[in-house]
Amino acid sequence: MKLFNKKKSDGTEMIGRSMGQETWRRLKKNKGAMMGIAFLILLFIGTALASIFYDYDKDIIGMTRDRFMAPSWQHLFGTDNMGRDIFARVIYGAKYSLFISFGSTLIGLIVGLFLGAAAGYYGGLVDNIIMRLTDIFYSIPYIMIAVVVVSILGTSMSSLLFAMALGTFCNFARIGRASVMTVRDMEFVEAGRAIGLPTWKIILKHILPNCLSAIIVQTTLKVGSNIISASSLSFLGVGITPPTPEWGAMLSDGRSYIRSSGWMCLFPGLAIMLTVLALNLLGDGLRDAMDPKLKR
Amino acid sequence: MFRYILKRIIILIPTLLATSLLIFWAMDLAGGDPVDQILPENATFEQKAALREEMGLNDPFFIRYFRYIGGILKGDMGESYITHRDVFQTFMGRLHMTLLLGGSALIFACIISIPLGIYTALHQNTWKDTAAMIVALFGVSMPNFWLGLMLILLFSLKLGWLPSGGTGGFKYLILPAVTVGLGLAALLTRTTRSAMLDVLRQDYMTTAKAKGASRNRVIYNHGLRNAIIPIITAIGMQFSYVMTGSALAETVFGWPGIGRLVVDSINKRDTPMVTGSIILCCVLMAVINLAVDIIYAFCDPRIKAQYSGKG
Amino acid sequence: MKKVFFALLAVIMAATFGFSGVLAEGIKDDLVIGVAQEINELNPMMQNDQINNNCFALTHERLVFLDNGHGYEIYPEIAESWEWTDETHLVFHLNPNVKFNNGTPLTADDVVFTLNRARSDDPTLSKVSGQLGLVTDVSKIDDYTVQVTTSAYSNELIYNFGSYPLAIQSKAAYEDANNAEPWLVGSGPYIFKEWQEGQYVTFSMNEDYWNKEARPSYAKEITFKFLLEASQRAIALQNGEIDVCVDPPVTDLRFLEEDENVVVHTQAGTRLFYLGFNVAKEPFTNQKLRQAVSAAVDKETIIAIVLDDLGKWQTSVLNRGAWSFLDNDQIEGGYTYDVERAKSLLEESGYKPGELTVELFTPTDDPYKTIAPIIQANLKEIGINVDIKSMDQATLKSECAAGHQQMFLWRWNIGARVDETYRELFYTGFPTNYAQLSDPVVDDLADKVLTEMDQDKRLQYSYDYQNYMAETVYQVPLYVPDLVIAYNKGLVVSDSYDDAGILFAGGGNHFWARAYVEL
Amino acid sequence: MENVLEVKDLVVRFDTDDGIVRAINGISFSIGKERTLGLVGETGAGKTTTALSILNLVPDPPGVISNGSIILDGKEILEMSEKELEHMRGNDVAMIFQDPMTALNPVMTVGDQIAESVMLHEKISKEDAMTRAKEMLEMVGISGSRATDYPHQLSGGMKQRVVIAIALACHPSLLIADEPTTALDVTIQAQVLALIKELIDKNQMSMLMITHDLGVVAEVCDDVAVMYAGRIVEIGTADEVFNHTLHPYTEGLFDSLPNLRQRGEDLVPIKGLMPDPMHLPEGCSFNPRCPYATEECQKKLPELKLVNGTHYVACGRYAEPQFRIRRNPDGK
Repeated sequence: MKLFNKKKSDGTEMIGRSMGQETWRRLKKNKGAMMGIAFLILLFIGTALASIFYDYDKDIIGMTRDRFMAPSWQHLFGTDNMGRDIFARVIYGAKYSLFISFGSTLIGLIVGLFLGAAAGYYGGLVDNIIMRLTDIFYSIPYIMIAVVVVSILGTSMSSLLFAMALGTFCNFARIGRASVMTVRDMEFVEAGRAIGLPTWKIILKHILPNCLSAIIVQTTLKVGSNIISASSLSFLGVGITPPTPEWGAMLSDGRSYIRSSGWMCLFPGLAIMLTVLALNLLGDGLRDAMDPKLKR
Repeated sequence: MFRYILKRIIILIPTLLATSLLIFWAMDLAGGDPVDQILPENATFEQKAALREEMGLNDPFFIRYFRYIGGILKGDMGESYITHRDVFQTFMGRLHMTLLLGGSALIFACIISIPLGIYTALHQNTWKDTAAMIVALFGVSMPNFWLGLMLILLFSLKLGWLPSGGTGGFKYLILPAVTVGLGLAALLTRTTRSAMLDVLRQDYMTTAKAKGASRNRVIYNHGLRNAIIPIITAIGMQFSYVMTGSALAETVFGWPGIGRLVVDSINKRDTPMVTGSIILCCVLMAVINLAVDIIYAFCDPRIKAQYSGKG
Repeated sequence: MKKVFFALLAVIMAATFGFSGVLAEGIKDDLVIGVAQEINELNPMMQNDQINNNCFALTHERLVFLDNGHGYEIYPEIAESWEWTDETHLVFHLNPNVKFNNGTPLTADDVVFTLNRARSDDPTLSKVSGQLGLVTDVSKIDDYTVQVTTSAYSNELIYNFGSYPLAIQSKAAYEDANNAEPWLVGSGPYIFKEWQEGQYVTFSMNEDYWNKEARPSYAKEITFKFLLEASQRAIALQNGEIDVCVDPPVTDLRFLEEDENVVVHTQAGTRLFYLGFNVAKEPFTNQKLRQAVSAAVDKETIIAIVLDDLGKWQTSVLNRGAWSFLDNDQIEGGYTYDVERAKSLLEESGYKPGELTVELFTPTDDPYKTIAPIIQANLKEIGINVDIKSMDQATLKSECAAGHQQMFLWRWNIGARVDETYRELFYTGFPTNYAQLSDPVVDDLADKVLTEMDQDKRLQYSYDYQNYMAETVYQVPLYVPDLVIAYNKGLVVSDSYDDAGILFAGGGNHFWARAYVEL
Repeated sequence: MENVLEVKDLVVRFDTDDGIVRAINGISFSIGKERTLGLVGETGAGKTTTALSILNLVPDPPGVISNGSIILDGKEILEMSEKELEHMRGNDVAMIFQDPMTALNPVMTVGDQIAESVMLHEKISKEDAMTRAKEMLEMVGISGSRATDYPHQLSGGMKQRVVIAIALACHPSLLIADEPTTALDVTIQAQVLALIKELIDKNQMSMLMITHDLGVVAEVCDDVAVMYAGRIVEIGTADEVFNHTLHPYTEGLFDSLPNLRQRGEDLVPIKGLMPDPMHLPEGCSFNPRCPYATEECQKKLPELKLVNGTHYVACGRYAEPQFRIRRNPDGK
């Protein structure tokens, strides 16, 4: 319904450069979103620099004698049970968390949209099968699916990506389906069909742009929640394996030392929280900026 | 209404069948021979072969699957490889712990979030609203198992006020419930606020004011009664989150609920336990969703009419 | 909703406050032990897990009492005496006073029934038939005499009769159609009361215990609380919620040591953690390479990081504390940590630094997940890349049994029998021979150690075995963690069989039946 | 003649993120006892804001009533306490809203919604209130048995009748009808309008009828005020405004109506659009669209001036004695 209205009042053209510019103009006014973007940029730069300046074998997974050092100027976040600098590991580890969450969201997005669009476009049996499939993934608590999948495929980056994409795709399938359903029978789609445009072109040219803003917002928020999911899985021992400095795995390691060396848990958790916060701020900002009607 | 419930239950059946097939298949793919789980580590090859035959593990996949489904229809979900106890009974024996944790978390979340959401909506764009929303955003962004660890660090280790885990009286419930509830509260605060803001814009609110209804009456009698509908929807949608959150909080706090049961069983490759628990979780979620829908119908006459109309 | 909630709350609170109380005489009437695992079976012969066995030690009795803690002395329990009448016949003379906890006397019929049931290859009856593989017949001579016939003499068979899976059960209970859980009937000082899954298991005192005079019990109830997280166990102990904390977290030990109400007890352990090779698969068919790995692994650092120095490293494959165990200085040619030597051994093996990448299979949980990266870093030093593959323990066992691994991390705990290491880990074709080893020298020595009746020769064979293993490095033994137990300072502990008290066993088979807390 | 309502120099603005919206820029009018004033203008002229101001219900923030007075039965509304306002609303002044689809609370029965109005202002039991509600429903032509229905069970016309019933439940002395028929089907429009008219007469009430439909005005109103960009540009009796139109904007409104009697005559739409209330033009707000505009019009804001009798107009061109608009060449 919302999409329908938008279509009518704004026309398709607004999803072009002008929409991007307009969104950016509004987004710039949103302090939270700007802070989110700034943090994310900083994090990207930080993790890129860390990859250059730190030696993985020596600084990230190498052991030293300085075990359990409390935070100090020398070790900003302290050191862990193997004497590794937690600051280095947190910054370096950002790329794992970011890669997994972006990667899984992207896979989920593509698969989900494709399935959703197909379900919405063809309707009937196809729709039924695809939607029941997403129902299954909705009805089982997500963590359980992920734990099953990862423990079956073995703990590795790719199985983690796959497991998390499974938890992600249903959201996008629903968005895709809903937006395809609303525009499926509208005149311009009929017209496209009448002049013999292939189906995929219709979907790509006319239908996808209509759910673009919903997708962008959902993607941003999903990347955030996938960071949490990935770290949850690592925490449960089925995610990234040590000694990889993934944040959740670091938390899981630190848990045994929480009483004597609380900082081992504090900083990786803070890193997760702030990154997700930044993504949420950006997501909220984008939603307000792309759909001003929703604001206030 | 009754027919509607019946219809929902009928729809549930193929979903459950598909779920059970998927899980059964997935657990079948998994490495690890069940026999290795059941027998002591130093069992002989002969013993293993005998057990494999005895359990029918040599049969083709679909035979085993249909045998399993047949068992379920007869009320037998099999027994755990590890504890040798009935899966259904084990699940039920732990269900109340998860319901207690999830229920308390939900109550805690509602107590905080609904008043806060209304308050912030009424004071939109003031510093109080902004501050509360920032806090809520922090809440949404926090991994709840980490929150649990931090709460343990503060309340059990530093202050020594509350136990750090296990079960027992009310004080054992506080930290896990807060851990699960806080993230939920943050989410529901955001939902309540936007639902309330949405309702406040509605014409019928002006109608009510124009009638001469007091501010409180307008907000609570007219506003909340409408805003509660999306809030209930959100709560319904968050049950999956509650279960996920519980699974993590149960691990952090050693709380013997079904979340931990499933995670532990997976780690131990306790196939019947995993398969059974996940199917039962599905049923549980379906029952909860149905309950939410029914509550929903009581709050919204339009939906109630739909159910009784179409049946 | 609310009503249900509060009702649930009330039930749970009642359940908590139900147990815990104090006796007037100055003995706490219950004993609560915080353990790291949950029990998983109530029938002794359907399992062989330490956590269960600690419970069966309360409710059941064996033919002989095996003091797991101190040199594996054997004392009478149900059997008053026993002897090998010839090379293949072992005869037990039962104590005629023994009674089951349901009041019926325990006779030769029960022993024959139990042992024959345990020997059964039907996995629904028994899962420990392997323990009696040598036994060909069990027969009753009279009401209080039982004869066990074996296919060959074994030095170690008697120890099996001291294991809890072979605790004597009641034949009558199994024949009683009304008894759904006949395995709960045992002759021990405690009776199973309740197992609340995920929370605790409770045993109450058997008021009519047959041997009450000689071996009295004190605590009215003994509860094992399953507190899986180590730090939670430690806190629970300090809060007085539990009286004993088994395996407190070594990292938090100082908090316990500082607590004046808590005693921290440490003794040498017997559970060996090791780095295993699949010696039937490239590249670890290469002995020099195995030696290089063994010399490259810094065991002391591992002990420092994983155990906070509460453990001992060793080069023998036999568990520390076992009969004939050779300590590091007694083994010739054990590969101690020496990077330079490791590098030259690698060169001798024909592999160049950096060219080799091997997979290390490791369980996902502690301590393996901490050990694995250390080994990875150690081997990196000499130019071997390690790819860590984490998996749950169940999968690890299956994978290793199938021989898919190159290297793996695992542990082995033995009781009194060295055969449990010599045969079960390394004998050709044995299911737990994860090394996939098939070496006639090893097999021959293992057989000799088991059956040689001349004890001096037998000892020498065992030394030879250990020395041979140290040289061939079919396994890199890493360390044996110390047994650490923290308990309420009122807990009465003793370390001899005759005194009232508990017996701590290095491998974790503790005997709690006579422990209590003085107020 | 005694006035029920007197509005003087009312100014309302909205402070939004994007700037200040000047919704009402000093309007004055009054409504006599048992008289109906029609407030006419395009969408966005400030009609609804005027109506909400009378109930002191302009959403605040962002709305601010920055100047003026609204006197109802001799009492200043803008100085009333919250309690007095609540007492006044519904009891002395009631309002019928534009869109019956959204004006009713979807989760309350219509009976409850009418009864609520009664219970708020009279000490009466719930049962009696329900009885009253049923009577009110009967009065607006709906069977009393439908009191237990929810709004979604009623048609649009019936909903508007319910809205009317709510408004009249406490016999207010002034009824504000904000485009009461716009959202309805044409056939229903006439019925509802007839109903309102009948009820007004029966209950001896005054009414402020807000509409953009001159036909409705002609049918119901005694007096007419024409609003443009937050100002009243012409006000007078219905006869004066209809038959002796003075303001070019009013003329524009008439010209854009289809004339059924002279079919075939070209419609003359007013060119251009309503000015953005955030950026009102200098001088007369209508000057960019006015066919009679001069340079003078761009500079000076015309004041509302009495022409004759009760007929006022705000147009600078009438400073020229010979100025006439096409519709009214006599200038009377």
